[in-house]
Amino acid sequence: MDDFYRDYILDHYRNPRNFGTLERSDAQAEDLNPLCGDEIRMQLKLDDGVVEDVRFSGKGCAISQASASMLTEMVKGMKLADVAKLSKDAVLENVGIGISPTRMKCAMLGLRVLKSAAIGELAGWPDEE
Amino acid sequence: MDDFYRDYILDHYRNPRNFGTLERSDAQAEDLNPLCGDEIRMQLKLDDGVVEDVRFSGKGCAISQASASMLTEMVKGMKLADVAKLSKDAVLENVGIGISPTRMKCAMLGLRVLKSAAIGELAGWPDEE
Amino acid sequence: MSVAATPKVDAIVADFPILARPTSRGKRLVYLDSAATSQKPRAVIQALVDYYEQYNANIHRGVYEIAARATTEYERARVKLARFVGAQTSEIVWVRNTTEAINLVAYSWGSSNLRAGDALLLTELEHHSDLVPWQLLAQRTGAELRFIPVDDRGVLVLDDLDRLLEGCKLVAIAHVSNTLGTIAPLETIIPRAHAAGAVVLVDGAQGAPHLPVDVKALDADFYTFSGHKMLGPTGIGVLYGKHDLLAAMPPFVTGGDMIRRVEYAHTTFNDPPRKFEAGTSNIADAIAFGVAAEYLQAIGMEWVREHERILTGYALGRLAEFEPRGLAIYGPRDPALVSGVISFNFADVHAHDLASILDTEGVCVRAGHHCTMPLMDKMGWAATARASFYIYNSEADVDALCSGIEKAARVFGV
Amino acid sequence: MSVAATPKVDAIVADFPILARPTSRGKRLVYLDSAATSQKPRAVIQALVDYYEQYNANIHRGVYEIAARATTEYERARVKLARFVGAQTSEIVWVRNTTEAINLVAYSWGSSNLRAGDALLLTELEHHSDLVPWQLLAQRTGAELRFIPVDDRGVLVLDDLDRLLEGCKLVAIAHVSNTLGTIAPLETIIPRAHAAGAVVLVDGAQGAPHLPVDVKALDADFYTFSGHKMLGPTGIGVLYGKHDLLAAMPPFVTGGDMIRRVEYAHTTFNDPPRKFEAGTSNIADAIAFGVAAEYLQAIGMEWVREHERILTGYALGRLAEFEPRGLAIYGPRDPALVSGVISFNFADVHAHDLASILDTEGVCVRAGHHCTMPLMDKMGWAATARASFYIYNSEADVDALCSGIEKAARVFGV
Ligand SMILES: Cc1ncc(COP(=O)(O)O)c(C=O)c1O
Ligand SMILES: Cc1ncc(COP(=O)(O)O)c(C=O)c1O
Repeated sequence: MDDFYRDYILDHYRNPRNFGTLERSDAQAEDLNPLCGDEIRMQLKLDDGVVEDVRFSGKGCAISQASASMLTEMVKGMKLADVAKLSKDAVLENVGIGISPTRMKCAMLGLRVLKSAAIGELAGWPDEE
Repeated sequence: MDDFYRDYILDHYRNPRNFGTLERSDAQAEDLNPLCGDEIRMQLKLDDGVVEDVRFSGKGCAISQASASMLTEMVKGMKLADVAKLSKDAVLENVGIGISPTRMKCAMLGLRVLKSAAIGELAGWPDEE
Repeated sequence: MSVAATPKVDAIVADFPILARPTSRGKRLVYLDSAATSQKPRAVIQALVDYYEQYNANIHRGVYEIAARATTEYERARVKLARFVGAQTSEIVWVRNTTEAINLVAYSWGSSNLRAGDALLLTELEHHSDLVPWQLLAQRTGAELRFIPVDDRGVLVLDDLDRLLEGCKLVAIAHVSNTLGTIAPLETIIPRAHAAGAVVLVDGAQGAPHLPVDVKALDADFYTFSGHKMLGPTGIGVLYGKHDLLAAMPPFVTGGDMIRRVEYAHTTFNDPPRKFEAGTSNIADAIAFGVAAEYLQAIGMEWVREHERILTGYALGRLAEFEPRGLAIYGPRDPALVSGVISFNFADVHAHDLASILDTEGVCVRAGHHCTMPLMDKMGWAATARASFYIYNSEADVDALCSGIEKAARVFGV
Repeated sequence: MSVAATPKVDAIVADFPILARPTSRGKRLVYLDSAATSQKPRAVIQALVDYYEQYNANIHRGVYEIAARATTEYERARVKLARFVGAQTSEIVWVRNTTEAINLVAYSWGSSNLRAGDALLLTELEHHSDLVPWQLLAQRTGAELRFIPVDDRGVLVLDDLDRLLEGCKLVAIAHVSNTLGTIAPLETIIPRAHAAGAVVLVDGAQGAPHLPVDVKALDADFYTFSGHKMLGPTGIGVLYGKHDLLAAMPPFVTGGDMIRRVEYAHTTFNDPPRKFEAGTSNIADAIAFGVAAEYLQAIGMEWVREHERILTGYALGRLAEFEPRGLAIYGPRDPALVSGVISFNFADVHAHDLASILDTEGVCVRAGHHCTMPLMDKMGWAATARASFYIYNSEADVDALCSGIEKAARVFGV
């Protein structure tokens, strides 16, 4: 696990890319990890079904924040339909090795939120309760 | 435990003494052993604080019925105040040896009901709810 | 050679340490009270020891190694139980026992779905645990309690079922009666209950341990069972509920670990099954219950059922030999209709006295009302003796029971 | 030589099999998460094995030998727990855990004693388990929830207590905060609550394991605690309630074994504590919990408290060395005010990351909100790391924690 905290991870943690909020977004979602309280919000700006811009915000551990940050870099320019299909492995390849099972939820929080934004936008959100 | 089922116990079980009901009684009580469903009712006829007559009714195992039966024989002619003070050991001496802990509640059911009748009469029953 | 006498039973017996221990009188332990609680194989006991000696830690929120292992094993046990009854994992809620599972449904589903004038339909066979919670729910809501009657053999009489189902919101029914062993015709009752708009809770306390159960094939809405009756430890049981029902129900016991977000004034809850599991779970026993379910699946529930059917048939035959001397057998006489339970009385020997004398021979049977007082009253039985069988019982155990009854006959001069 | 370093700790450690097992990385297990759940001594584990291998049977209704032994041991465990907190035996109700105990009171006492307009008083420190059940009770009844505030060190501010108690029917308060370790001034609060006509429930989940507790001296009306946090198994806990309160309360979970007489339409209930124990109890774990209580009493709860006080003092001193590098300690700095719990954060290393790095060194701490989300929000902490101590911890464990923090400093370049 200590292998995990490489320089580039700590760099993403301390200098998260695409961090902040968009005033207007085309798709967005947020979620929290109820076990630890980590929160992430993802906003997408779309152009003809392609991710033109993306922002994330939230707070949490190095793992959740760095994976979210790296994820935002990865999805810029991607088709929304492909974002909706992103796999766990794609994220894991990106962040590198050494995530222990207990921390997997942290690493996947950004992905979960991002996919939920993408899938929601593709499906059309149901009426809010 | 098999030692317990002596002839005189079985005789009391099959031919319980003072079994039945009094049309008018001066003190009475009933209870059940919620674990097995055994039930016993005791009625006392008093004369100047002395047990003149006694009847029990109910159903149950040889232990509960025989001990109740033997108890009724024991208390005839006793002062009510002494009935209220009867001890577990008095009953055990009466019924003989060999009662296992699991069956103690059976052996004591009659005593419990009888004492509750005596104590209630001595104290004056509180208003029924 | 009958199934009951196959070498398989000997191998099974060898897995149960308690069965190798003689009683204080030096008798072989002949355990015929598995309907009350079953004995435990070594693997289940070892699972507890392993947990406490190797990876005891609180689950879900722990980052460190033993907490991760505890979480994994605990959730893996849930998967095993889901497989055992053919459910999805998220449909398996850990509870203490069947009783708590039924109460959970009565409080949570009941309070949010039942109104004055609605009806609840039970059967006259129900265990107190599948009766009292509904009585209180009926009192709280003003709903009406109805009962599917039984005949004098304890078989459910379905003639009036459609009338009984009118206006009925929930049917609660024992899969197998713990007093008489009768198996309920769920395949008839459940579709008709659904057609009438009722949800069906099956009290599987005696079903899951003894019969192959597939909750999806049964189409039960809720199915409840206890670990301790199926080789698992005390203190753990399962509520199965269809996902959509569980998702719509309010929580029952609330507190740590079942929440999503808590503020001083307001709480949002987690998804099922976690929504219903408040506070520190019975982690060790859940894991050991998973091992018990695996053990049963390795033996095969078809084999369990067949073994008990044959053994019950043998016992019914042997007990019948005492009928001329006043032994009365209750419940159906056909082993195809009953799981491995036989209730009986012997002449004027009260069931408690019979059980005490059998105890002197190492034979453990239950005596009393078996938590079915209303049924006993209806039938006019003050108490019955009950012998119940499981995978570790053999014809030799039935023979020991019969020798014990002979002894009672001698002692009581029957 | 400090208490924390006495040979007694070595002897205690030798009683805990898990502490002799190295982690997968070959490190010594440094268990600093006893506030989540404690480790178990051999005697407790052995009590489980003995029960399952020697006398596993259902209780209360069994006539045969092993059922009698099970009943005796189970009820004897109740006596041990009663002694442990200074209660009468009939005032000890077995439950699964603290959470269930609090829910029992919220449902049973709450629903029959609380009306719209009444108030419930908690503190801002409460664990979710002593908050969410009261939120829902307040919603059901229309009662108002109030909170005793805490200052920025997590110490209760009692300035407004009398006003907060006006119209208050129940006060629920943690004996010890699981997040900050602060010990509540019960000797001040309980008499004033009683004077105002409120009953007091003390959430003793972190009290009973760590402090000498006498419920009569405290004059608590209810006191709740969990076996797993005090050397006992998971799945068993205790609700202490004053006899008259318990006797007047309606049952909560209902079913087998808590009844006096059942008819199809109506039930009369048994007396407390049995009235509140429905279905097959967690027999094995209750018995093992009794052994845990005995183990603690043999050590002496005064010693336990003193040991933890000294160790906490030592840990506060060692952690203070990191303050120049950004370590923040929450909660009071005075070991006389806290039980063995320290919450902290280190520079910009998130608590989860810190816990992960400590794990690589065999050091187990908890990280997160510790089931006190509202407190965390109020204090503005996203998460904290928490080290908590028990009888088997020593100064060497604190040193291991500090080496682990050094490692985190290296990894994160702090
Ligand atoms: C103060 C406090 N109250 C309540 C609880 C809940 O205890 P349990 O999870 O055993 O129900 C805990 C345990 O985390 C606690 O620390
Ligand atoms: C048919 C039936 N239902 C419910 C129960 C209650 O099970 P438990 O005591 O495990 O809650 C039992 C067990 O005695 C039973 O046999």
